[in-house]
Amino acid sequence: MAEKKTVEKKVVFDEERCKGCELCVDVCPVDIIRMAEDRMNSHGYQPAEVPDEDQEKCISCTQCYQMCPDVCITLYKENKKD
Amino acid sequence: MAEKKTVEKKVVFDEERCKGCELCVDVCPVDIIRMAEDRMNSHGYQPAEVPDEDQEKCISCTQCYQMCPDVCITLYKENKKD
Amino acid sequence: MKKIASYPDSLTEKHFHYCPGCTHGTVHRLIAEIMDELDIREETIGVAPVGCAVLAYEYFDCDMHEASHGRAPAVATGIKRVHPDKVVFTYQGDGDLASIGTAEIVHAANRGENITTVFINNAIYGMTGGQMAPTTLEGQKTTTSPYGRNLKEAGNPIKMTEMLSALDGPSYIARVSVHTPKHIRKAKKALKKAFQRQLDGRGFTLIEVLSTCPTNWGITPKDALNWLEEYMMPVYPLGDLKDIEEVE
Amino acid sequence: MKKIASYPDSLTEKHFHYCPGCTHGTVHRLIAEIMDELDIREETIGVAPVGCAVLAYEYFDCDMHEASHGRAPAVATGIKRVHPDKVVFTYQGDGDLASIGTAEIVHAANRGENITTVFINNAIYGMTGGQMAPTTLEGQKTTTSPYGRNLKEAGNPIKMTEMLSALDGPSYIARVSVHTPKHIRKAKKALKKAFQRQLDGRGFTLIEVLSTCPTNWGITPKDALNWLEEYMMPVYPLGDLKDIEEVE
Amino acid sequence: MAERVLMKGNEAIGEAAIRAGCRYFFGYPITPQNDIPAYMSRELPKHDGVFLQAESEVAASNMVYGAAGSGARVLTSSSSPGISLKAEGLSYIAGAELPCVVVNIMRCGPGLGGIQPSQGDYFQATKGMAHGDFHLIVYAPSTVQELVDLTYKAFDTADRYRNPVMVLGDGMLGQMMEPVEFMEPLDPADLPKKEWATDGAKGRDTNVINSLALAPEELEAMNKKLENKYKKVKANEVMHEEYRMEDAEIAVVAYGTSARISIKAIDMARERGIKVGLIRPITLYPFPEKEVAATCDQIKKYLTVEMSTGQMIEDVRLAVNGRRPVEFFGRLGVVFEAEEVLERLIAMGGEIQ
Amino acid sequence: MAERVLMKGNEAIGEAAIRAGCRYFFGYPITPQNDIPAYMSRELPKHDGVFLQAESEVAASNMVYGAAGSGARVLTSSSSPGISLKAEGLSYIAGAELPCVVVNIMRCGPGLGGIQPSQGDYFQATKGMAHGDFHLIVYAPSTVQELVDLTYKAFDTADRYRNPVMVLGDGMLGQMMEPVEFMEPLDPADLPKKEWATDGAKGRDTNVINSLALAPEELEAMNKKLENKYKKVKANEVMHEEYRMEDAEIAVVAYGTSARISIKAIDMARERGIKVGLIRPITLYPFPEKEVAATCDQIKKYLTVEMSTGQMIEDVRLAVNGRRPVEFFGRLGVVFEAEEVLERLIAMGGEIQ
Amino acid sequence: MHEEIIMAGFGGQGIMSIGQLLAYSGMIKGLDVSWMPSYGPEMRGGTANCTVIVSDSRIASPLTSKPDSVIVMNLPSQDKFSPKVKEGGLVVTNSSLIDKEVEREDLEVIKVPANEIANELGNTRVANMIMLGAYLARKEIIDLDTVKESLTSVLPERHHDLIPLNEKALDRGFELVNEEVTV
Amino acid sequence: MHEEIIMAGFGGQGIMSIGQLLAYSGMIKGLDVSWMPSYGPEMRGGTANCTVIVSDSRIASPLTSKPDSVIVMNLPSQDKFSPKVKEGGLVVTNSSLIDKEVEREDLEVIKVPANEIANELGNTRVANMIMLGAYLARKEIIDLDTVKESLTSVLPERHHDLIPLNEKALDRGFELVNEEVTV
Ligand SMILES: Cc1ncc(C[n+]2csc(CCOP(=O)(O)OP(=O)(O)O)c2C)c(N)n1
Ligand SMILES: Cc1ncc(C[n+]2csc(CCOP(=O)(O)OP(=O)(O)O)c2C)c(N)n1
Ligand code: SF4
Ligand code: SF4
Ligand code: SF4
Ligand code: SF4
Ligand code: SF4
Ligand code: SF4
Ligand SMILES: [Mg+2]
Ligand SMILES: [Mg+2]
Repeated sequence: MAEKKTVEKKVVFDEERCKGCELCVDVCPVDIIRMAEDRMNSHGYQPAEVPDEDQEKCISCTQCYQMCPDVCITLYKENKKD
Repeated sequence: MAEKKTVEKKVVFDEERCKGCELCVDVCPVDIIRMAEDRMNSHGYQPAEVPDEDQEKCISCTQCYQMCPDVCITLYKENKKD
Repeated sequence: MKKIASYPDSLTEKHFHYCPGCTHGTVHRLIAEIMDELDIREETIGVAPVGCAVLAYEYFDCDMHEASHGRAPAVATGIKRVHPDKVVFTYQGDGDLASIGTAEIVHAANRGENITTVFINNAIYGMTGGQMAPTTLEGQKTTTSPYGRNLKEAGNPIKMTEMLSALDGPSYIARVSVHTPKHIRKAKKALKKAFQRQLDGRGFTLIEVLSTCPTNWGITPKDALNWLEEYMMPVYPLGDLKDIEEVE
Repeated sequence: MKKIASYPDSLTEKHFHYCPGCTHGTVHRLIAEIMDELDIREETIGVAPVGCAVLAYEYFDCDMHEASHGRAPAVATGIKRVHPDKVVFTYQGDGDLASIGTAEIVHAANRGENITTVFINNAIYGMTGGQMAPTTLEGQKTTTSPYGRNLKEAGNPIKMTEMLSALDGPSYIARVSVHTPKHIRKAKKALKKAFQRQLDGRGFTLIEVLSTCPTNWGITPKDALNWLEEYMMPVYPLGDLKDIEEVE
Repeated sequence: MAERVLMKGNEAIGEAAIRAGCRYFFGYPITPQNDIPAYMSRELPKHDGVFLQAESEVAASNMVYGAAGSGARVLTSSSSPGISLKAEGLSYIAGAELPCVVVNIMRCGPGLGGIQPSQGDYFQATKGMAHGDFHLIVYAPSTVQELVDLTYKAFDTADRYRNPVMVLGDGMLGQMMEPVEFMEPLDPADLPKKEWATDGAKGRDTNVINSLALAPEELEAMNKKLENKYKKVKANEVMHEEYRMEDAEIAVVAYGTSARISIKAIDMARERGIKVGLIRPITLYPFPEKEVAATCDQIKKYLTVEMSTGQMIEDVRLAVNGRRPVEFFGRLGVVFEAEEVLERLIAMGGEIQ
Repeated sequence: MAERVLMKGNEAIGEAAIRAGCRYFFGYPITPQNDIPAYMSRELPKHDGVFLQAESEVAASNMVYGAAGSGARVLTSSSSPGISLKAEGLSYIAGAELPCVVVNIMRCGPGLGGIQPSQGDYFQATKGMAHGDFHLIVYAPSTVQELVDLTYKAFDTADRYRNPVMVLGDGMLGQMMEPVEFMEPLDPADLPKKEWATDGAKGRDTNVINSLALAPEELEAMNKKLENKYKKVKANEVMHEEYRMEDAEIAVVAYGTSARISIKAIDMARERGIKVGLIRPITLYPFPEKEVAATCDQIKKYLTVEMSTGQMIEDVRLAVNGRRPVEFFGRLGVVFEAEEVLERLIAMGGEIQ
Repeated sequence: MHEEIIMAGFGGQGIMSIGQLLAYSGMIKGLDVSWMPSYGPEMRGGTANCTVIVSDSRIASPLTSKPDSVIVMNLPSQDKFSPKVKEGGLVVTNSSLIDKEVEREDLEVIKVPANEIANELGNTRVANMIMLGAYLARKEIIDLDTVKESLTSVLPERHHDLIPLNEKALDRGFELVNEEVTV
Repeated sequence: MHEEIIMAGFGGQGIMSIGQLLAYSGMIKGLDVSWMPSYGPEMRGGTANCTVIVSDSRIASPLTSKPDSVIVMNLPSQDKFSPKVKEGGLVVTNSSLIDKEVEREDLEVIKVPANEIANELGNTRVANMIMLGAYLARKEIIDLDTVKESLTSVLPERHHDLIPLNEKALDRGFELVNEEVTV
């Protein structure tokens, strides 16, 4: 699958899967996850998101991924760093 | 019930109940129980017995009573002794 | 002459249908004596299993309720909930209790159902002609383990009583044997304690009795007692497995 | 950019039907990741329960066999005996495993059936709308314990996992939780060990997972995680309950 | 008369049972009857009764067996798969001649199936519930009021015949709300004592609850006794209702939910001039055989309507005994609409002309 | 042809199953079929097969469910109360459309009843086994040879229709010895692979074994599929046998053990000049409805003979559909003697004249 | 009088309650009534609907394939049920959440901005009562007072403090239609 | 030829075995045969019996209410089955254990002191074969050699060392009757 994203996002949500349970929000150590207030998915849930401006702040701890019961989150990391 | 017996028996078998399993025989410490060889009950079993001459030897240990799975044995003890 | 041991009142006059030397009879007598001694014959409802003791209702001179195979604890629960002030006991074989009736005994025990279960472990299905029971020993030949019980296929002899002891509901659980007069006396003590616990409203009690089945073991009654001692007792050690002395 | 965490291959694309915040989904992911990592997706047959996870067969991308309520261990036994070289797991709720399916899990465990059971303990019947489970806590209100679970009537929350650990058949039994990322990682480790044990032919393994049911507990997903930690964990302490390291 | 209350079918069953003096409920959750255990768990404690959630349906039916054997009025309820698990226990209860009431709020099978309303358990309820020659007495209510009345009656019938009685509803009846009136509650203390019950042999001969008969003659005697009982039940307990049958040429035969929908269809057909009426069996066992047979001179064609692939139709055909054609309309998994039945009636009406 | 061996009915079933390629047996002991598990536990290991004594009949039927779902030819056997416990599992197996063979060596119920031979589970086997609209295909052998032939055939039928097949015998058939010939054994490796089985999704799409359909339309579709299957079964699988029917005026309808005894009675009646023959259904489901109906022009009266209070008679009456009287003779708990049937035939013969 | 109504919306929008309220009110008016929920596997989230029938004669089937009226509180419900309404029947639709038009010419459509009004009243959860009020204004099968009286019997006790608010909501819905009609 | 025999005695007297032996022998002679045990609750002790039918045509019922012959090895069996024998039929009775006369005039009775002879042969357990031998001598439905040949197939392997003894027992029973008849 093509891994290319328009903005170099580190935290990508499958918004259609998201049920807005907010469990990812609480668990992020750098507090960058929030619930989208401006949209709903087709099931009527407001999805979680990391705003573009905060993507950089992600420390790749994977806590959100671990916590998400609906497996909505894909995480990326810069290649160079390691 | 009338407790009177013709011979003062200490060990009385309900021969019709007896199934000839011989468990009482083995357990008697004074070895007075034997299988009757001369008769069968109506179920075809040779019952256990204590011959009249051995009745006296019974030490009232109740082992045979405890052991008999078919509850065939009634035990008596002389009143005076205790 | 004074009568020092005789047929208990709480047994009917019916002759047991058990095979010669079968210890089902022994345990029947003990229970009847306990009913006599505690004077509870008229307060007691016994639940008969499906197993060799299926006709137990012909022998115990108290009210008796037959159960379907394995479900005696459920039947007893139904009775006890309607008559909490009566004494209710189940009498079950190892096929009945440890195989088909596993769920019912586990949950009656866990609920702390105030009943007493007498569990006759003879390591075989007596009534149906000698099939493997969950309690059958390793290597023991039965009609459905013709090459001897194979642990890989059939698992270990199940330790039902140990397992039930891991639950919170039971107040007294013990394993006893009836292969010698001494053990029989001990067995009676344990059984009586279990009934007394019930009278005291202390919840579930279970006594496992190691028993013989000379017929399906294919040996004499006497050899059966020895076999029990030699082979069963090491696998099923005797003693109190759980005993919650005081309440609250 | 390197992908460091993403949707596992062994899950289908179907969206879970679970309620928001329900940890059934978490455990699904862990199992799928383990199938990926052990490369056993094509060797695995999963057995779905009757319970909220009844549709598990829509999510796991391996062969799936639905069971009747509580009987997953029996169904899994049937499958495993036919395909001893395949990986077989059951996924069961607490009503399924600890209530109606008691006999089946006890005997699969005792036989040392070479399968892996994932036991989701959420202290309630989720699918049927929140009835009391055998694992429901003291005082917990459910639709069938409207005044709170009363231990006198319903018994103690059953310690199924402790009880099964008393048997000889199981090789590995552990209790884990999924209420924090750290616990989730530990849970995965335990689950993976269980699957690995099966691959090594080491017999029965069971992992109990303390789980949430925000819907029927009537609280938010986040509160549910706290409730699990605060109330469930003291009653159901985490850890390895049985771990037979080496064989023979 | 009592006031009318608006109540869910399932809850109404619970209330009716309590009013009939039932103080014991043993059951296991299953959709779509969960309101019954929920209601009982809430209400029974208020009446010093016992609600116990059993570990399974197998256990529940054996708890009922024990409670019934020791003299109580006792209820259990379930839905299709759960009823299948009660089968062995029910055979024991019938064999031991014990009274109890069993509710089946049917859902669609087989297997796990779905939770949609269905009438697919007719055969099971009326004929093959379990091994051996026994029958449940089966009531088939079609309104919430009838759920109440028949549940109440079921306890009495069960006691009189010492036989399990089934109240056979479906998910629709169980879930819907309708106004109902309740009867005065019975005090269980006023019920006649059951002399045969195992409640402790104080000052009397011992009682035994049992279905075992090892000697062939005893076994036959036990079965003869049951057979005679069922003859009496057949003679005395049949219940049915007729609707617009006076001048009908077509008779719909339907029970429960199907009957309700059929009534709507019949009214629509009547508007179109089709002379159609309804025979609604209220007891499914005993089936109103004579009552159906009695209409054969008048009726030209029968239509059996069921939410199944056709089960009661066999009893209808046995009653009609070849004298008239008996057709079938049914759907499964979905509840059919009156219009579908109407269509069929129009076709049949046409054929008759 | 193979040599004849003298064999108990129960053991012959076991041998026939093994020859049909069955390598898996899951069951629980119960009289009078215990020789089947005993035989399988002795013989299956010799064929690398698996004998497993389940913890209960409930577990056994679910083990069968799993083994069948994962592609095996699998057998379970029991007797009446044990069959009742398999009910839910069988509904799942039928709902998921899986093949398996179930033997019921009937004993007399209800409840614990007794271990005497009986035919009291006819309704259960053919109609109401469990919840939902499904059927077992039911074979009713009447000799040990037929036990062998039909058990063997059952595996094939089960596979072809993906439906559980029941072999319905009774304690007498199971316990008796007769000479039998066996067919050549099948090698399970030669059987066609079951593409739908859950045996690991290696290089293919995943398989799911399931009977759940939550959406009403799916549920109806699942049931329609089953209904169509049963129509095919009815069209193609009916088996029956006739004996001395050429000029018969009275027809006995009986299956299994009852049919054997009836043959003796018929021979005796023929000696007395009574023109009587036998219609013996070999499949009970599908019932030989057309075949019975076809005799209506010739036959003046039917006598259904069963070891029950009258169960198959309903199917006979449905087939005859009122054209002729259908009488009943039956006993329960005891096996009747040919003379008793003869007496009845003499009476019927008299009435016809 | 014989009125068949389907009410539908998201789970949580209080659809079941207004159905029961209407049925109860009918009952105390001496009418025959029935309330039939659709229950399905989607006990978790998804849409909910119920059928209410109010009639002055015995109700046969509690189901209807051609309702006289529908009350729809979200788009999927409007899409699903408005095609089923009897010719010339009524649709009461929640215009706060639905901006799509009903695609039938023959129906009477009442648009109720229920969520907005409810928010005005201070509690979104009474949107359902506003819808019911509007419906009752148009279909005078039961008087508003009876419906209000019924609130005590239908609402669970823990919500009885909200009765005044619910009454207000009923009024607002009722007035809305009457205004529309009179203005 | 159509012969219906009931064999009865105590459990353990080998009744089932001689029944099977006879049936097996019939089978290898090409006849139709059936063997039907009575099984009952008295699996433990008590009496055992079986019905054997040997016929040159298809056997309908494997049961009989009027046997042609009975072989009875103890008193309860003689009491139970001799009244059922067909008029003019045969009773082979074990005179070692039964000293009561058969109470019917119309029957042929062969008294066989089976236990005594068996003891002579050194093993009481072959009393059954002596009874069967006697029966075969009187009813020549199957030749003795065939029956002897069948022993290997019918006896369980662990008893094959006893085949010579069993053959001798069959002979002794057979001779006993032939002597009686000829002498
Ligand atoms: C449902 C059901 N399954 C099986 C049986 C057959 N059955 C009767 S007793 C029994 C087991 C007996 O063994 P156990 O419980 O150990 O008692 P024992 O005879 O050894 O005392 C079985 C399997 C039955 N009657 N009912
Ligand atoms: C025989 C039978 N009984 C009852 C049910 C109804 N039922 C479905 S799931 C379930 C229990 C669900 O609880 P649990 O196993 O704890 O799973 P959860 O939904 O909590 O994950 C019950 C009782 C059924 N389908 N079949
Ligand atoms: S990976 Fe860690 S830091 Fe990054 S968004 Fe997730 S929780 Fe926050
Ligand atoms: S945890 Fe998952 S489902 Fe929940 S809000 Fe976050 S992304 Fe959405
Ligand atoms: S009481 Fe003791 S001494 Fe007396 S007979 Fe019995 S065993 Fe022997
Ligand atoms: S123990 Fe009892 S049954 Fe056995 S031989 Fe002695 S008296 Fe008889
Ligand atoms: S078969 Fe075994 S358990 Fe049963 S009565 Fe005989 S010896 Fe006792
Ligand atoms: S009901 Fe409970 S267990 Fe089921 S999906 Fe919802 S939250 Fe999860
Ligand atoms: Mg046993
Ligand atoms: Mg749960």
